[in-house]
Amino acid sequence: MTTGTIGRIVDFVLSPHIFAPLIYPGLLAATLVLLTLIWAERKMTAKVQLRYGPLYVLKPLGGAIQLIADAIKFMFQEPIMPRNADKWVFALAPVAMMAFTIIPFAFIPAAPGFVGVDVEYSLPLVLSLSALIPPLILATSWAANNKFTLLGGVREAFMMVAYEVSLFIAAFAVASYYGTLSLSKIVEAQSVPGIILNPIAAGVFFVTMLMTASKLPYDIVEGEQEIVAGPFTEYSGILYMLVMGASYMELYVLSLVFVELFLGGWKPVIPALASIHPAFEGISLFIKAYLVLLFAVFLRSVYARYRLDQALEIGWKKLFPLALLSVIWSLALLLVAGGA
Amino acid sequence: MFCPLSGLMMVGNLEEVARKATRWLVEKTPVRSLKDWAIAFSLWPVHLTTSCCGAEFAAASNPRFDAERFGFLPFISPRQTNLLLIEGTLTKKMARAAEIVYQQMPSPRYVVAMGACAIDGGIFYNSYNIVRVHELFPVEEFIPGCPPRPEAVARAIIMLQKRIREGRTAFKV
Amino acid sequence: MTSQGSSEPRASPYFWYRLMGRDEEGYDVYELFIGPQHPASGHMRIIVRLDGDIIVDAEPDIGYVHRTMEKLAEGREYIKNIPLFERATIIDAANITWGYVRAVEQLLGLEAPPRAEYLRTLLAEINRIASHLYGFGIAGIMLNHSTMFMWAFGDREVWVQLAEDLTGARLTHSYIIPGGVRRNLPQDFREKALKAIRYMEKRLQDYERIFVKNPVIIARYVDVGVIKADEAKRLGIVGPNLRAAGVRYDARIAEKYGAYPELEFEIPVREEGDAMARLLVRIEEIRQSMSIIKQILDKIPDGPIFHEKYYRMLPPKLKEFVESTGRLKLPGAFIRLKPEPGEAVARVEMGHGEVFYHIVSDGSIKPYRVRVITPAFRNVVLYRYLTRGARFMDLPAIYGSIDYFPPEGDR
Amino acid sequence: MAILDKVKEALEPLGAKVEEVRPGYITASISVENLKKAAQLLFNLGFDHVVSVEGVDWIKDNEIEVAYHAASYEPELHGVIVKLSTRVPRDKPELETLIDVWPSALYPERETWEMLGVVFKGHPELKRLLLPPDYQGPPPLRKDYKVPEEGFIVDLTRKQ
Repeated sequence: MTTGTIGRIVDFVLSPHIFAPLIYPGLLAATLVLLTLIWAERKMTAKVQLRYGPLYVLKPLGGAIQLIADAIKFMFQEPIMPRNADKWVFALAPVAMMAFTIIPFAFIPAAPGFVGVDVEYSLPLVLSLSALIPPLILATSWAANNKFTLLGGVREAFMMVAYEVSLFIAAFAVASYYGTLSLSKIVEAQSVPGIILNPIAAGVFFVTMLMTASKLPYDIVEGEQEIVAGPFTEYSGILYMLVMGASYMELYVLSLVFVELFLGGWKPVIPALASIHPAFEGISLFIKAYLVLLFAVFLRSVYARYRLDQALEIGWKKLFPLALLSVIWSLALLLVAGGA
Repeated sequence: MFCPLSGLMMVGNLEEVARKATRWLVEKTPVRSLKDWAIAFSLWPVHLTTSCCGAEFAAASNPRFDAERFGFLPFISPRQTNLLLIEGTLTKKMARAAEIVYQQMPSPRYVVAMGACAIDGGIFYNSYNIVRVHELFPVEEFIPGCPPRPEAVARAIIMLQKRIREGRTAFKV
Repeated sequence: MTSQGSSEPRASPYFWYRLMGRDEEGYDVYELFIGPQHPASGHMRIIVRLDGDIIVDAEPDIGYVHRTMEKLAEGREYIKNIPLFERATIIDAANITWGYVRAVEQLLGLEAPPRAEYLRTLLAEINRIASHLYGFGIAGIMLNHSTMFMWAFGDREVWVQLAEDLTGARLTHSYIIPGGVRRNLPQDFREKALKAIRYMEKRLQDYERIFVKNPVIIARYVDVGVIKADEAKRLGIVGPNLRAAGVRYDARIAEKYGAYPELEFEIPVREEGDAMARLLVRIEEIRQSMSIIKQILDKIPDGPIFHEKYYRMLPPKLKEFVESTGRLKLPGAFIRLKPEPGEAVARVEMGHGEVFYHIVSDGSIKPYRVRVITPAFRNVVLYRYLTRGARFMDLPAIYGSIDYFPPEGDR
Repeated sequence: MAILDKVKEALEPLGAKVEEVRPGYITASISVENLKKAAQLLFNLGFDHVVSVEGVDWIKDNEIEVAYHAASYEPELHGVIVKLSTRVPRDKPELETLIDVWPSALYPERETWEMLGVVFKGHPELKRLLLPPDYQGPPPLRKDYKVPEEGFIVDLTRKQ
């Protein structure tokens, strides 16, 4: 054990209460995800489209720091406040949005026993915190006082009620099988990955995850071909960076939850790795979540956008019954297997 | 800028000092060159197709020419972009739109005029409905040609990047 | 001087409703100005009036690229108008100038030699494919399908390159001139064209896999923007939009120009009249154009590429140059073409539809009046017709499917 | 040619001058009063759409010729264009709109109004189409409209 002031600082930083929200899986890792994921998205899309994608900004690494350049540009760009906007809401909603995507990291366990705030109800807590973002999007759309943002806000309101219900039910279908609402306990109890036990819930959760983060084919809220950038039309500079980042962060949070619910969480694919060093468990969670993210953004190069009414129909007529079915499936499994 | 301490402390105009300090910091070499580097590799043009050179502009981002290599990403709303590409003839009706779009863009913003028509009217030089681009905007680069090939667009991007990094742009804050 | 300033525009936003016999009362509308700066507006503005999510009326506000071509054409010599009209549809330059050249040839009483007609047809078909691919790309990006946009624009380069090999210019060929064409067929053109056709056939299957059979595209396109044959006829629609509505009309068979009477091809027609049908008609037309190109390469006759009358004017040295390089140098007298007084009309099928020229000549070296009606201008009425009652998110789908090119509509 | 005879038969009672100037191009000039009747007759013959509506400014005669180019989608009328034209005085160019007969004339008529100042009575939306909404000055396609040799210096409403 290290001693002295430095030792205490290191211990303090490495303690889960600080390390989890600030470094991993929290802010620092999330920023890394943000910076690399958008680049990876652009590169993947470019690959499908027979192009190079970002390149010359750092040629040896295939333009890997493109997002850093974009971020710095946004930082030094003039932030425009529209004259008719509600100034406080307009400026603070993106900040709050970012905050609500970061807070869940305190409750998401990153390794066995390694969690910022260990609560029994971490699953509903994380989901509810991410459910706070749509109202903030509504707030931005209202504050910007623009016709396109208003339409985007209405779309978000419609979409929210369509996906949020199915998202929660699918998550609780899994929780009811394991008999706990704590993410860490769910992971501990998972001897077989949840995606095999309850594929319906996994499917519903994944699709609603795409809807939540408004990724293709459900990027209806930001439907640029109809309503420019939806609720974010008026944002510029650093505020736009925040709102754009928030949707990716939300996707990251939900993909962490997805991995913990359905892909065995931090348990490495090769179980022997875990015994080498406990850090491998955290890395394993990260890699799994990153692969889920990559798959989610890869859909961009395959699908077009659904129409609003079609997406609502999918939400209510397909996903909602499927989510209910997944609950029944879980209960049936409980009956057959006699509990996990 | 709002400064909570200006009433309390006897240091003169704190707001002014803060602004000066910020400006001094931003203008200094490391920050400034970082900023210029970032802007140069993140030129996002706005979706304003003014005329038929738009066909070649679209071709500039297709797989054969792929302008995204330069970090050049056509983006959706003028609020998030920093480059206005005038693609060919600017008619009077369109000039008004271009003017509004330019004013909606956040600073720093650059204008590149594409095609002979944007330079001096080109084949339509004596039409009653066209506008010279340089009378409206501070143009950084003119791309000659009717229409310019996509390679010429790529060259203009590289030249503009160079100008930004050398601090020789026509746009002044 | 005129009554223009004083005449009261009796416009109503629901005009189209009245014409269709609808009631204009009872709509609570939300007005949205889409364009000219908008990711999906192109160079035009669409004034959309929404009742909830339903479009009550979408009024196209065109003219943002109005470059006064008809007026400029009155002040230029006949030959100088070719590059001018080319700029109206820069993505389909051969077809749009061919109509003008046909009208001028009628006025001059000229006829191009057969080889020239074949070469014109060849370039026209290459241009048609490129134009359709451009439309595909736009249709893809309108639904946020960026892969389709990139693929179509990337594959368009193949045909643009072919056209460049043939004519020397990427887009603005100025290849078709009164009395013939400007260049002969390059030597290795046949191999290149056949290679391009083989490549394109493979790519069309890829398109089908990623775009046409994509469940999202099917959901967005089937039964969207439906127009039936009798309505299409009434509104004077042209091109693939007309044929997708079940009307078998194509200026290539109606007018029998170029080498088309000697070639075998089908006019794809579909009955559904929705956005999907328009897409499928275009895909089929690309296939037909490729078959036409193959036939041309097989059948093309030998002979001069330019009319005797003007070819004879060339000095012997230039003649030698033309013979050896296959590149035509125009005789100096050519600039002062002087047709008889009279008028002529010509129609040519472009990628987007039928282009119409009416030239009135007063016997001088400049046309007295040139009227050009482009397919886009005739299709602009579709915005009002197709979007009525559609959902707001259908607007870009419809826009993409009717393949509207604003500079062409505005001239 | 049979179609020429049919057109002659239909329009000559109305005082039209029908001739075939080129193969497949029939011109018929008629007085303003009979224009609509003639259009209806042509429509009944199968000419179901107009390709173009246009004006030609014959400044020497002090008249504007308004021409409708009618064509058909029917296979038997392929390749035939009938120009139905009439002449109106330059200082008072007024005639009745034909969009009731041919709805496809909607936009071309509007453009002709804008470009030549021909007023189509009964047309529901004679407003600016291609030119800027605040365009001042004579209709540009008239012959006495002088195209400047050099470009305009444009006075935009530019707020400083």
